[in-house]
Order: sequence, then C-alpha cells, then structure tokens
Amino acid sequence: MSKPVFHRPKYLKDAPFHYCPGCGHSIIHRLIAEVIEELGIGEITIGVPPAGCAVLAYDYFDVDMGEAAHGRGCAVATGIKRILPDRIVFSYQGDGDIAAIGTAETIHAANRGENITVIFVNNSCYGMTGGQMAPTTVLGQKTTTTPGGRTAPLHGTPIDLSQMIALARGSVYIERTSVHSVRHILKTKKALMKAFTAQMNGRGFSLVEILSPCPTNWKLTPVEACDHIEKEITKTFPLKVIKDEIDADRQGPP
Amino acid sequence: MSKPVFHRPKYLKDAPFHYCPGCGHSIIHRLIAEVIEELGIGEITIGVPPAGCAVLAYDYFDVDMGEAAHGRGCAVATGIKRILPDRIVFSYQGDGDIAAIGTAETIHAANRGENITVIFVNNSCYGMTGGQMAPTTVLGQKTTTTPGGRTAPLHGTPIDLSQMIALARGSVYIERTSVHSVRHILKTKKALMKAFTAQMNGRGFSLVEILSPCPTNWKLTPVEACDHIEKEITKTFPLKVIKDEIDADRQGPP
Amino acid sequence: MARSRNSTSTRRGHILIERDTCKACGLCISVCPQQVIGFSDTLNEKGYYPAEFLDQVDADTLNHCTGCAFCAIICPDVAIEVYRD
Amino acid sequence: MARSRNSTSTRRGHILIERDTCKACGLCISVCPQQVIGFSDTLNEKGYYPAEFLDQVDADTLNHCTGCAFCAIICPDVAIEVYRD
Amino acid sequence: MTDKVLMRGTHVIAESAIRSGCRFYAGYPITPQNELPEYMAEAMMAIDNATFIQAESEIAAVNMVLGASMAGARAMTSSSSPGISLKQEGISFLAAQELPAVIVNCMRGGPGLGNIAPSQGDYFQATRGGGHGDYRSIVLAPATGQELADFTARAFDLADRYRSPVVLLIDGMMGQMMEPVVPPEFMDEADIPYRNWILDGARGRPSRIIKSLILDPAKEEEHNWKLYRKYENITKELQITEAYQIDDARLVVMAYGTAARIAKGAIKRVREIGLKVGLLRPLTLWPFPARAVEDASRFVKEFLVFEMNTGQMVEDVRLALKHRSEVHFYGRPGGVVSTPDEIAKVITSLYYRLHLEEEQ
Amino acid sequence: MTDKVLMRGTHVIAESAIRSGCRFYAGYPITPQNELPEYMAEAMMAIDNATFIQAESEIAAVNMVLGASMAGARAMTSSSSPGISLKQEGISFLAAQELPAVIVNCMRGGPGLGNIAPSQGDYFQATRGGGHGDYRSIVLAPATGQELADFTARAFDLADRYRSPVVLLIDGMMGQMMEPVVPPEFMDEADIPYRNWILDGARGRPSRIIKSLILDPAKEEEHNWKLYRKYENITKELQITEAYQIDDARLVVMAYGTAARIAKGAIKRVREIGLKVGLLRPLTLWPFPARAVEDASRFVKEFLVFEMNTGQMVEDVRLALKHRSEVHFYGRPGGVVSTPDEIAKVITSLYYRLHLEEEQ
Amino acid sequence: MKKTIFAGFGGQGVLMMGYVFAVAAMRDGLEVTYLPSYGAEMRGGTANCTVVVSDEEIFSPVASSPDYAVIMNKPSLLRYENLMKQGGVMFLNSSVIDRTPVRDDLHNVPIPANDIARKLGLDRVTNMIMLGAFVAKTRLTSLESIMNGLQESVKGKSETVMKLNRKALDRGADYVLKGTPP
Amino acid sequence: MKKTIFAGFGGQGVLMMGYVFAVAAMRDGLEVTYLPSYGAEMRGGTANCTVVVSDEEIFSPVASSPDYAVIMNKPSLLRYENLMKQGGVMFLNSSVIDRTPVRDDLHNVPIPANDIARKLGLDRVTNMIMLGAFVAKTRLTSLESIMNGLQESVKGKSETVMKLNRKALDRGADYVLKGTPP
Ligand SMILES: Cc1ncc(C[n+]2csc(CCOP(=O)(O)OP(=O)(O)O)c2C)c(N)n1
Ligand SMILES: Cc1ncc(C[n+]2csc(CCOP(=O)(O)OP(=O)(O)O)c2C)c(N)n1
Ligand code: SF4
Ligand code: SF4
Ligand code: SF4
Ligand code: SF4
Ligand code: SF4
Ligand code: SF4
Ligand SMILES: [Mg+2]
Ligand SMILES: [Mg+2]
Repeated sequence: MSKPVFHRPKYLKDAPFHYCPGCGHSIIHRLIAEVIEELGIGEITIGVPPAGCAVLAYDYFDVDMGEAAHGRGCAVATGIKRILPDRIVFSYQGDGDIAAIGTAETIHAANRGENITVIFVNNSCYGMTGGQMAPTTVLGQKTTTTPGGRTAPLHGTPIDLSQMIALARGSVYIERTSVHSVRHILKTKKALMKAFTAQMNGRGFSLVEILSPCPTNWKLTPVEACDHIEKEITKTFPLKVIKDEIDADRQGPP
Repeated sequence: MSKPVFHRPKYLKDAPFHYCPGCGHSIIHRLIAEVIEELGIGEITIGVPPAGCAVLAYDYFDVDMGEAAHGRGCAVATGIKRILPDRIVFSYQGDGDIAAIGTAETIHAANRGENITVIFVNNSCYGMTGGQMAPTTVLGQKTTTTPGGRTAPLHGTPIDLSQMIALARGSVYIERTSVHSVRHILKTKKALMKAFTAQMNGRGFSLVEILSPCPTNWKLTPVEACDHIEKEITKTFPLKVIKDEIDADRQGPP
Repeated sequence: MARSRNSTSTRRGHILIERDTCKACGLCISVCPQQVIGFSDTLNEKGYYPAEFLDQVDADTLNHCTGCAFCAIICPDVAIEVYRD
Repeated sequence: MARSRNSTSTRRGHILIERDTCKACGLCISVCPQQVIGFSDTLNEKGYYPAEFLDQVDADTLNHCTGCAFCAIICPDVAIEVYRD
Repeated sequence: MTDKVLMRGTHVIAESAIRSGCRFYAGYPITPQNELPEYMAEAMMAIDNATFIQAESEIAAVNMVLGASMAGARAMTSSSSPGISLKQEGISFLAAQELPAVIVNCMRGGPGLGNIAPSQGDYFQATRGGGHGDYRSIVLAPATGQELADFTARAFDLADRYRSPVVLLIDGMMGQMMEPVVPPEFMDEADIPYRNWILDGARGRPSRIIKSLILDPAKEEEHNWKLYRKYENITKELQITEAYQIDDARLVVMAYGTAARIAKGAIKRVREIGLKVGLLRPLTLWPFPARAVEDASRFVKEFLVFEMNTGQMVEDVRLALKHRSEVHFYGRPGGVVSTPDEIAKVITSLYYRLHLEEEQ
Repeated sequence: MTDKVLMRGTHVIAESAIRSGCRFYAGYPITPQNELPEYMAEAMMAIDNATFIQAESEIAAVNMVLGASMAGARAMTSSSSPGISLKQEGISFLAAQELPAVIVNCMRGGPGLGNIAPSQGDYFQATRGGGHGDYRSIVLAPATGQELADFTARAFDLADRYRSPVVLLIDGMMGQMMEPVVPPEFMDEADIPYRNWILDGARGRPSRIIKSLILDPAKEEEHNWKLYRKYENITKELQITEAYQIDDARLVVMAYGTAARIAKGAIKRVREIGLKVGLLRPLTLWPFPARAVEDASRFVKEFLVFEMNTGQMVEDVRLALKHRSEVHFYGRPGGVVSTPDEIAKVITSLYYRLHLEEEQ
Repeated sequence: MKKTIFAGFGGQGVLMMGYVFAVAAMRDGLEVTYLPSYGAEMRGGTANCTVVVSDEEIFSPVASSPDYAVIMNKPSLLRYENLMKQGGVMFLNSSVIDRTPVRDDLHNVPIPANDIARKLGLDRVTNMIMLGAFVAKTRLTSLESIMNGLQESVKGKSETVMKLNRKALDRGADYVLKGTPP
Repeated sequence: MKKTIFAGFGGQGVLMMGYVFAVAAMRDGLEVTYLPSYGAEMRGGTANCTVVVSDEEIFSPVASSPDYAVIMNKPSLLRYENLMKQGGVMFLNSSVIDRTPVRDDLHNVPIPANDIARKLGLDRVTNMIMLGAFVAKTRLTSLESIMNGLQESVKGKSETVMKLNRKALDRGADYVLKGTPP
C-alpha cells in the first residue's frame, strides 16, 4: 500500500501560483505554509504581503492577510502585533521592498525588538517591476537599470541588510538561507521553523533572508538560475546564521 | 608682544549662536569652520543643514548652504555632489534626523559610496522638538516620550547607526568622537580633517559621529552634561575609528 | 507489485505529477537522483510540456524511484505528490 | 611685563572673553588648568553672569594663564580669544 | 462646572482619544504637536493593552496605525504639515482598504519647512486628498477646547461607522491653547461596535484579506464607485456648521477653526456698530456643508471667506454657492494670526463698500 | 516625415528631457513608468556629466532632484501614483525653495495599491498641492506622443522661468503607447538661462542660502504672498487649451490627456450624425484655463466633463464657469479606458435629452 | 482607420510583429499608434499589442472592436474573438490552434505558421510568416515597407537573418494568396 | 473680557503664573483661555503666555492689545510695551527692570519681587509675589482662588511649600495695596 510522503500543505489555498516557472517565491510560500501547519498556528497567524512579485501572496496563504504599502511591511506588522500580541505575525518582503524603500522600517522594527518574523526574499532584483537593479543586485549583474552590469562606482555595491539588522539589538535570530537546492530548501524550512518558534516564545525580532531564483529577470533557465545562486550569489551573500540570540537573556541592557 | 593663538574661524559668520549655553552644536560648528578654513575649501564648499537644533546652521557657516527636509540630508547632498563633483559637500545631521527618519537615505548614500562628508551629531535626544527620545537615547535616559526612562522592552535599545553604515561597502571612513572635553574636541577636529580630506581625494563616503551635550534636555548643567558623556554615553557609544578604508583599493568588487 | 522486466533494483516509491499545474521548470528533473522524471512531449493546458514520471509501473527505466521526495521538495508549483510503496 | 605681587610663576598668556557673547555655560572654567577663569557677578546684555578672566595683569591670582587655549577650544560660543604673551 | 479642567489642546485630544477607546498611538515628533505624543507616552503606559510607539518616521507611524486598525484597534496618529505630507500614501491606503483611523494635523506655516506658527495651509490637502486616487477623508475642524474633546470622540465613531480615515484639522494655536474642558466619558470598550472584517487569525472562520490591489480595472472601478457612494452618503449625513447671527445678516463670514474664533470676535464688534454680519462656520470641512451655504445664499448675497492661507476653502464656498451670491476673500498665510480688530476692519470696509447706497 | 521615430511615451519623455538639457535623473521603479528610468539609465551613461541614480525610494529621489536643482542642474524624477504621494513633502519643499524641477506622474488606478491601468485619479493631488502649505505646481497634460516631446522640453523651460516644480501628468497608456514623434532639438547647454541663485561654492561672491524655514510669521507671510503673486502671474501667462469644433457647438466636452483623445474620437462620430458637439481640452491643468472656459460659456450653455476618475477637474470647470452654463459629468475611475463609442453614446443621449425640443 | 490586435504567448514574437508593422505603416506616411500590453503581474501570461493605422488623427489606441487580429495561440483566440468588430478578419496560427472560432460573422484565415517555419528550419520566424500573411491579405502596408521596418527596428541583424525573415514574410503571403501548402 | 500677558525669562516661572491664574479664574466660573508661547527655536529666549478671562465666549486667545501685563525682565518690557492697550496696566518686576516704560498712557505698578522673595528666603517664589500683586490690583480673581488653583496645578506639593506660596502671594498683594516695603 502506498503511503503519501509529500502532500500539499493545509494553509496553501488550492490556487495555482501566478509565478514564473522555477520562481523561488513559490517554494518559499510552500515552506511557510508547511511551517504554519506543523506549528499548528494556522488559526492565529496574520501575514503581511509586500508590493513585489509576491503581492498576491494572500491568494495563496490560507491565513488572515493584510496588505502593506511597498516597504512598510514591518511597520504594518508592528501595528498588528502590538494589538494582538498572542497572534503570530509575519511579513513577507522582497529585497527591493525591504532593503531599499523599507530600510528604515525594517531596521527600526528590529531595533525595537518587535516580536515578529520577517521573510526576506532576496532575488537580487526588482522582480515585479521588470527586473531593475535592487540594492542587493550583485556586481556585474545586468538588469534593466544596469544595462552594462552593476559596477561599484556607478551603482554602489550590494547591500547586506541582514548584517545591519543583526546590529540592531532587538533582533534575536537572523539567518540567510537559499532555495536553490533540495538541501538548502530543507535548511530554509528549519530556519523558518526556528524563526516562528522564536516568535511563539516571545523572543523578539526574527528574520530569514532567503536567496531565491528569478529565472525571468536573470534570463536564465530555472536550473541555471539555481546554479547561479550556488556559484555566484552566495559569494556576495554567504549562507549562514548571522545572529542567534534566541536563548540569550535579554532583559537587561544589551 | 602678544600673539593670538586662537581666533574666530573665517567661515563662521559673525553671528551669535542661538544654541543653549553649553550646547555641543556650537563647538562642532566652530570645528567645521576651522577645518574648512585650514583646508582652504571655503569657496568650494556647500553645506546641507538639517531640521533639528542646527536648522539655522546656514546663519553661521559662511559657505553656500542648501536646506534639506528632515532626514533627507544625504539625498540632497547626493544631488548636489553629483552635479558638482569638484565641490566639497557636507551634510550636518542630528541623531534623530539621521538615525530615525533619515535611516534609509543615509545608509544608501553610504552604500553608493557618495563622495560626501556627513557630520552626525549624536546628542541622544530630539533637541529641537523639546527632548523626545531619539533612536540613540541610551537606556534609562528620561525624555519627554520616555518619562520613566528608556527601557529595552518598551522602547527598544539605542541604535548604532555608524556601525551599520560601516557595513555599507561604499563608506570609507567612519569615526565616533565627542566634544565633551578639550582632548576629545581636538580629536574630533582631526576626524573632521580626515573626513573632508578623504572627500577631497575622492575616496567616497565619510562620516563623523560626534557625541554632543544637550544640557537643556538632559536637565544637567553644561559641565555635568560633559561628565555624563564621559561616564554614561560612551558606554553605549564607545569612541573609536569604526572604519578606515581611505587608503584601501576600492576599484574591484568588495 | 509488478516490476519492469530488465531493471536491476525495485521501485520503492512513485510520484504523481499534476500535469496541468506543472510549468515545465525542469527543477524536479534536475534533482531526481534516479533520473526517473522527464518532459512530456505533449502540451498541457497552460501551454507547457510538463514533467512526467518515467518510472511507471510498467515502464522500462534503468533506475527506480526511491520515494526520496527531492522532486516534490523543489517543485515550485507543488505539482508533485510522492508515495512510498 | 608687570606681574602680580605674590605669584610664584609668571603669566605666559592671557585671554579676552567677549562678555556679551558668553552664555555662562561654565565650561571654560571647568577646563582651565590654572583656574584663572571665574564668573562675573554682574549680568551681561543677554542676562547671564558671564565668565571672566581672573589673571588680569594686575590681579592677584595663585596660578597664571599659560595660553594653553583649553578654554577657547571648549567655549561653545567662541567668546574667548587667547594670546601668548 | 467643577469637572472642567484646564487643558492644552493637544492634551485634550490625547485624553479624549484614550477615553474614546483609542488603544494605539504611533507618531513622530514635530512642533507644534509634540505634547500630544508626549501625553500619550505617559498615559498609554498606565493602560493595559495600550500601545504608544514613537515611530522612526511619520511614514512608519501611519503604517503602524494601518496595521493596528486591521487588527481591530481604535488607532491614531498625529503630526504637523510636513509630516502629514509624508503620510499621504498611507492615508490613501487607509481609505482604499476602508480602515478606520484618526489623523491629527496640527497645521503650521508652510510650504516647505516653513515655521511653527498656526496656519490653515493644508485645507486642500486634507479635503481633496493629498494622496493618489479617488478617495476622501472626513475632515473635522473644531475651534474650542470643548470641541476638541467632543470631536475627538466623534472622530473615532465616524471612522468606525464609515470605515474611513478621519482627519482632525487644527492648528498650532488650537494645539497649544488651554481652555476649560469637560473630557468625554470613558467609553466602555464593549460599546465599540463589532467589526466583522478585522484580521485576528482565522479561527473558526474562513481566512480574510484586507487589500487595495485590484488588478482588474473593472473591479477597481467597482471599488471606486463603492467608495464614491460611501462618500455621497457621508456628504448627505454629515454636514456640520455653526451659525452665528446669520438670521438678519446681509454679509456672512465663512471661516473655520482659529480663523472662525477670530471672525466671531470681529462680528461681535461690528454688530455693536450696527452692521448686519453673521458667521457660518463649517465644522466638517469634508464633507463641506454645501447645504447650509446654499440655504444661507437664499437671503444673503455677500459672503466673505476668511482663512489663514492664500485662499483654499473659498473654492468650496464658490462651488456651494453656485454663483448665487458674491464671494470675497481675505487671507493671512504663513502663520500670521489676525486679531478680531483687524478682521472687524476688513468686514466694515467691505460692508460699507457693498452697502454704501443703502447705508446712506 | 523621415525624422519621425516610433517611440514609447516614457521613452519620448526621457529622450526629450535629455535633449532639453536634463542632466540629472533620480527615480524608483514603479509600473507603468519603469521604461523611463530604464531609458535614462542607458542614455545618461553615454553623456558626460550626466547622472542617473536609481534611488532607494521615491522620497530619496525627489530630494536628490532638489539637491541637483540647487546645484544648478536641470533635474527630473518620475513615478506613478503611490510613489508620487510619497514625493509630496519634497514637492512642497521644491515649491517653497523656488527650485525648478520636472516631475512625471504616470498615473495608475487607485487609491492604495490599486492597479497599473491608466487613470486620472491624481488630478486634485497635482493641481491643489498634495503637499502642505500654500503652493502650486505647474501641471501639464499632453495627450499625444508629439506633445509628450514638446511639453517635456517646455516643462524644463517653465520650471526655470518660474523657478517652480512642473508636473507632467500622464497616465499608463500615454506612457506605454508608441506614436511617431519628432523629438525636440538638442538644446545647447549655453542656452539654459543663467541662474544667479544656485549653490556652487561662494567663490568671489557672498555665500548663498536656499531654504524654506522662515520662523517669523510676518516674513513667512511675505514669502507666501510672493509665491502667490508668482502663481497669479503664471495663471495669467500660461493657460493652454486645444479647441476642437467648438465654434458652432451646443455642447462642449472637456477632457484632458487620454480621456481627451477618446472624447475627440467620440465627437467625430457624433458630428457625423449631425450633433453640434465640440471639445475643449486643457493642456495646462494648473493653471486651469479658466479664460477659455469662460469664453466658451458665452455661447455654449452645456458642458460635459469626462474624466478617468470619479470627478475632479469638474470642480475647476464649475469654478471657471461661474454657473453660467450647465455642467455634466461622466467618469470611469480605476483604470477603465472608455472607447470612443461609449463616450459617443454618453454624448448622444445627453445631447438629445438637453436639446429634445429643438431637435424635433 | 484600422485596428489590429496581435496576441499570443510570451515568447512568440508578438510585440515584434506589431512593432514592425507599426514602423512600416509610419514610413508609409500613415498615422499610427502601437499599444503593448504591460504589467509585470501577468507573469507567464499572454502578450498582446494593438496597432492602429489611419490616414487621419488616431483617437483611441485601445483595442476596442479591432478590424483584424493575428492570433498565435488558443488562449488568445478565446480572449479576443468576442471583441472583434463585426465582419473582422482573424489570422489564426493553425499549427497550434486546434479550435475554430464560434462567431460566424468573422472571416478566418488559418495559417499553419509553425509548420511553415519549421520547414524553413527556424521556429523563430513563425511571427514573420503570420505577418506576411496579414500584410498580403489586408494590404495595410507592403512587404517592402515591412522589410524596411524590420531593418529599422532590429539594427545590426545579419544579412542572413534578414534574408530568412524576407523568406518567411513571402511564405506567409504566398500561403494566403496562392494557398501554397506548407 | 480682560487679556493679560505674563512675560519673562525662561526660568522665572512665567508660564506657571499664567496657568495658576487661569485655573483660578476657571474655578471662579469665568471663561478663560491660556496660550503659552511655544517653539523650540527660542532656545534660551523669553517665555510668555497670554490669559484671557471673560464672562462670555472668548474669541481670540492671542495677546493683541492686552489690558494687563506682568513683566519679569527687561527684554519682555521692550517687547510688550508697544502692544499694550491704551490705559493698560503693567506690573513690573522692578528688582531686575531698571528702565521705566516710555509710553505715558499706561499705568505702571513696580514690584521689587526678587527682593521681596529673597527676604522670604526663596528666589523661586518671585512669580507668586508678582501674581499676588497682580490679583490684588486687578481683582480678576481672589487670592483664595489662586491658592485653590495652585493646589490643583501642583498636586503633591508639601504643606510648607504651599504656605510659602501663600505668604508670597500675600506679600505681593500687600506691597501693591498697602505699599508694604520689601
Ligand atoms: C511606493 C511604491 N513604490 C514603488 C512601487 C512599485 N513596486 C512594486 S513591487 C516593487 C519592487 C519589487 O522588488 P522586490 O521587493 O525585490 O520584490 P520581487 O518582485 O523581486 O519579489 C516596486 C518598486 C510601489 N508599488 N509602491
Ligand atoms: C518631516 C518632519 N518631521 C518632523 C519634523 C520635526 N523635527 C524637527 S527637528 C526634529 C528632530 C531633532 O532631533 P535631532 O535630529 O536629533 O537634532 P537635534 O535637535 O537633537 O540636534 C524633528 C523631529 C520636521 N521638521 N519634519
Ligand atoms: S519575475 Fe522573478 S521573482 Fe517574479 S515571479 Fe518571475 S521568476 Fe519569480
Ligand atoms: S536643546 Fe540641546 S541640542 Fe538644542 S540647542 Fe539646546 S542644548 Fe543644544
Ligand atoms: S521521489 Fe525521488 S526518486 Fe522518486 S521521482 Fe522524486 S526525486 Fe526521483
Ligand atoms: S518541478 Fe514541478 S513545475 Fe517544475 S517541471 Fe517538475 S513538476 Fe513541473
Ligand atoms: S588659555 Fe589655558 S590657562 Fe589661560 S585661561 Fe585659558 S584655559 Fe586657562
Ligand atoms: S565657555 Fe564660553 S560661553 Fe561658556 S562660560 Fe566660558 S566664555 Fe562663557
Ligand atoms: Mg526582489
Ligand atoms: Mg539630537
């Protein structure tokens, strides 16, 4: 008798994704839904989708979802969480959303130690608007606003927001993972588990940065895009636990 | 015959400061004016004052000055500098201005490596608006919006923006100094010299964070305020060169 | 369970691919350690040539599905269900 | 140069304080190694009791100004000029 | 009488908000409204489940309020002119997502950094929507301490009733001035009407979405007309004015807020010398009380609009009057506060000019 | 003919800006105007001393433009509705500091996140000042590819002439559509008028200050009236309209931008069946061409305003008409683009209703 | 005034078809507007553009009741059939469209474009085959103008590629004019 | 309707004076407005507030032509003298104001408040001395009301402090009524 070992998670609505073939957003959505299911928090979770390719995230997650303006996910999540401290609140943000226009909101939510979880999908470009340079675009990468490839003198260098957020004393858990291979997908899920659990335990601000393929704007096939993450993007954005103070005593001054 | 060993610097207009007795802004103004004079850049310098107690800085500096909206000093300075790359452009910003509302503009100007100099006056409160908590307010400090003293769980912890900016790859020189004693004032001047010189040599983004007494809002005498910096504030904001890559080779990827 | 004639090992699992959900990204194919997934040669409803499980009960594949679920884990469109036999 | 009668060392410098610019913050007083600055006991134009140089040519101070300029360096209101004699 | 307290305008708003069930405040310092967040900082600390956040910016503040509102709280933010400009995107989102919220604008002189003196330069921004798209905010213009109290309470009710942002449009003087005030009753939180749309976790119900992205133009149009019908409804239901001595008036002054107080003083003076002048004061700026203006125009042929700006509400007066009466304008922008005497002079000279023949 | 090129609207603006001496562009991606920064990214790279910056936000972009303008550059930014809301504080500063700048708003359906379809929901914001304080921006509303070219060039001239922000108000369709265009001539940079107010270092002259903080209300008032007089001047000098078949018209349609194109198509159709209908199209939205409207009202008693929103410009038409003619409104908000046929039907039914007796 | 909608799948060269036609018409001295579909939200969806050519001012560039449609795949047929003007003509890529239109007031011109293209050895010229057929039948411009338009739009393309394109245009034209089998 | 302006240096308790007076008047059943100067830009500058009391609705809380002024230092005298209503009364802290007003249509009431306060052993009650004098002379409220107002505004002040304040009020009143020397 066959035993199902992989099924569609409960908190993903039965709707086909609008994402491009091979898009990392889809994988990340599924992982979040799995984590919500496994932690049993589907009925107390409120999500905040971004303006970005994942703008329609509320069409997929079967939990309460409230839309934020571009970049303001952390501010909106802060408002929700403060009113409903016993609910689980996450914001889902692209790299443009979080590391450009939302820089201040994100850093300060982390600094306040808001007890929320942020999923930061780094696909090193503005996917939704057609592939412009993001603050995270790696050097040399061609985008529609860096037609000759990003160069440091002309466009600045890729920003490592997660490291900055790690300096914010209210952040407790920050990890950078990727979804370009099975192994990394599993690691990402673990990181998400850890982040949501930290929130459930009232530890403070957690963030998982996830490197995510955007085959369309990278002009690569999905398989090539995954390869590109492995070989190129991780050079600029190495995968690692950036901060883990989940178990630290955080009562006194830092 | 008496030899003058200390005179009013050339690029300070002959106007009395409107600052409170013992305010650090005044000292910092003078130091900047001295540096401008000593570097001989008074006729090619353009300054950008903040919204903050130093909003009237243009009444004191005898160089071209263009006002920015609260927090946007680095964006305005970027615009000026890109048009006039051979001029010297500095922005002068309070801790609220730069580390709260201006977080994104500052980090991204640093990240782009804008060849400008930022003077970041950290008096651990919003001086101009009457002494509210700033992102830099130290734990325990009483302000009008932390009447019981700042506590981490309620108000978050003091933010160390300079450290974050040091992570931005386009920044070349970042130092935190203070003006609470003669020795530190002299060190601050050296730091300012270094920052402006870096700009003159086209090295990129430089920033000097200066701890500055605000006797009025700290409700201390000027002398006590200086003492308070020495004994308390420097615990949270230790004085040091945070980053010095002025002489680093910055052509290739970081 | 019937096994294909000339395979050396046995099939320990199998997968179901929702043909019309698949967007032919090829990631499942790239990660299947047994190389028992390929592209179909007919279009699906969306207009893609979807992935197709090759190790059907009566198929003639060299390797066999182990039910490792790698394919499902990486499938962006949650088009694959995996079963251990 | 005339020196005060019972001082042990000589005055090597002196300062001028712009009385009406001073805001009586007291910082110069706190940093003067020779303790030759004090507060005036009459109000200035602004309404402060400004700082005042005690080591005048004919004053009777224990220590003497060295012209070190500490006072001027810390004076927020640029109210002090320093001279080496 | 004895339960009156002498309170600063900003404090009146803060205290009244709390009594009206406001449990979330986020703001950013800006003169002349700093005492509002300061009061909240202290007061909210004493209340269970109440939140005060000094946000990192006005933008963060308005978006926190948006989040709190989604989660079912009565929520408020406040600022002054430049800070309110920064909130425009957020206000457009509040309107689009039909989220209740109260926004206080304690106007100062502008544009740009301007100054911190009382002004009415943001009338257009408040009433026409400084943000993008077809939307409106309800705009209330109290003019006394007691009205600040009452209208703050009312603002929360209106926000809930219409699921709409409500702007309390005051100026630096209203914010700083103290007057005797009876604060509103403490509201029983149970009396806040049940909201069947909030996001609090999909327990025992289908999951909910609050959003404003509507990609299909036909559906977005539908949403726009839905909002429009709501706005029409509000326009019908919520036009508030105060009329002062207009029954026999041959000239009606129109002014709101601080300007209206001054105008009233001026009218009192000119009445003393026999001039038949009245005041029609809008307390709702949007919806603009066009009905009352139209009614007045039946018997008054001359209107004088007095604003602390270069002429903004005067457009609404013109629109309401449909050219049935003459409209004159007197304005003092930039934070200048006229005196009743000054306005009395303006009124008198206008009055005599208009009615010369008859007065002789 | 042969020098015509088929160009996308956003590209036309970008290319025309460069030819008009624009040497600084800062912007942030937002649909439907992304091709404008993309074009700039490529084109500016090829020009000496030209800067393209993809800013970290719309706010940063407008403030960079403000800096570049202070430093003497012809500078531009562009965005679409929500992004333009975020720029309101900056625009108020530009106006207050009297700095020239060109701001393109490629409007989309809203409020809130809305959609990316063509819309005209930001008319109030553009013409009334979505920012704080008493200020105005010049607002231009081209409707064809060629006008995009011509008005972009003109926008820079006007910005310089009046030291004022100029808004090019278009919509997603105008931005995306390609039409044959003759781009403006390359401007000789020497022809840009000398500016004696810029900040470029006080060499051989007294140092300069550009600011908008004016703490003294009396002086701020003076500044406000100074701006006001400038606005009055602009209102006198800069009212641009296109009139189409209005000479014998008994009904005049008023519409701008894309709506005006559609209205024109509709009028052509109804003219074929003998209806005397004309079009009066404002090309300047602020200053609103009140004179032309008033002139038309001498002989036309019925106006139909058609906008891609729930009714905004219609207020300006009413104000200009001073109730001399009847004003009707037809609107389609939310990104719906009407067809000429649809508008022809609206016109026809209105026309017959109004002129029934005479037509019989 | 004639409105044509070109519609198909993302990678089928639909926008190029419309653009080349628009340039050609412009060079013929006609008024012309070209309006592409836009918006990143339509990930992996259809692409379409509307070209209006006219000898007088064009008011609406929008595809309300187009006179012609060049339809490259089935979803596009479903989407645009209903919009067509009465009596309009639809050019259908019959290689991939297995369904016939339901409206009986339209003229349908089926072209097995993919098959013809494959014969030419290059799938990528499918769009040029359709365009050739379209131009030959509608005579809104000439194949020469199209070639000029092509030259103008894809500067720097090799001689060989241009020749192949010309061939494709001709094949498309021949197919509809002479019924030359693929 | 009576307008009073209280003006002086930052630390002289000027705002307190006005506030206590306003509370007292309110408790007397009068209409009242209190408008402080505000704005952080006036660092180290003057402080002032305007109190209007009236038995009918108050229109403008602004100090246009005040009836009374309580002036604590010289800069304030310079600033407000010109604003005064004709025939107005100015209460001058003659301990620090060495100059006499120039306008001859005003009544001046000099009170050596600092001196009296120093006699009481507390510089900080200077303002209460001025307030006592002001109330005694203008009779806009009573000293009892002022005490109640004081109680209400500075809750939790010790008995001793309140007594000292009362004393200060009385001394001020006595000075202007009976000419009691400091
Ligand atoms: C205020 C504002 N500015 C700009 C936009 C346009 N916009 C939508 S999504 C987006 C960025 C998308 O990039 P990212 O956040 O990296 O998400 P991705 O699509 O790559 O997942 C932008 C700029 C907007 N909606 N609102
Ligand atoms: C958009 C905007 N928000 C708020 C303000 C009000 N404001 C002026 S200065 C300031 C902060 C002052 O603090 P800081 O930057 O630390 O400077 P300081 O006065 O302490 O030197 C604020 C909030 C403003 N002018 N503009
Ligand atoms: S554009 Fe990139 S990020 Fe967006 S859906 Fe497509 S692949 Fe994913
Ligand atoms: S308030 Fe503080 S920072 Fe401001 S002038 Fe006074 S002492 Fe200086
Ligand atoms: S379960 Fe494993 S072996 Fe089976 S098809 Fe999937 S990847 Fe291949
Ligand atoms: S991974 Fe999923 S979507 Fe991609 S080819 Fe395999 S089944 Fe299809
Ligand atoms: S120069 Fe030195 S010794 Fe002389 S007064 Fe100043 S601090 Fe004292
Ligand atoms: S440091 Fe300057 S301002 Fe301070 S007391 Fe001395 S002289 Fe006066
Ligand atoms: Mg991205
Ligand atoms: Mg500060």
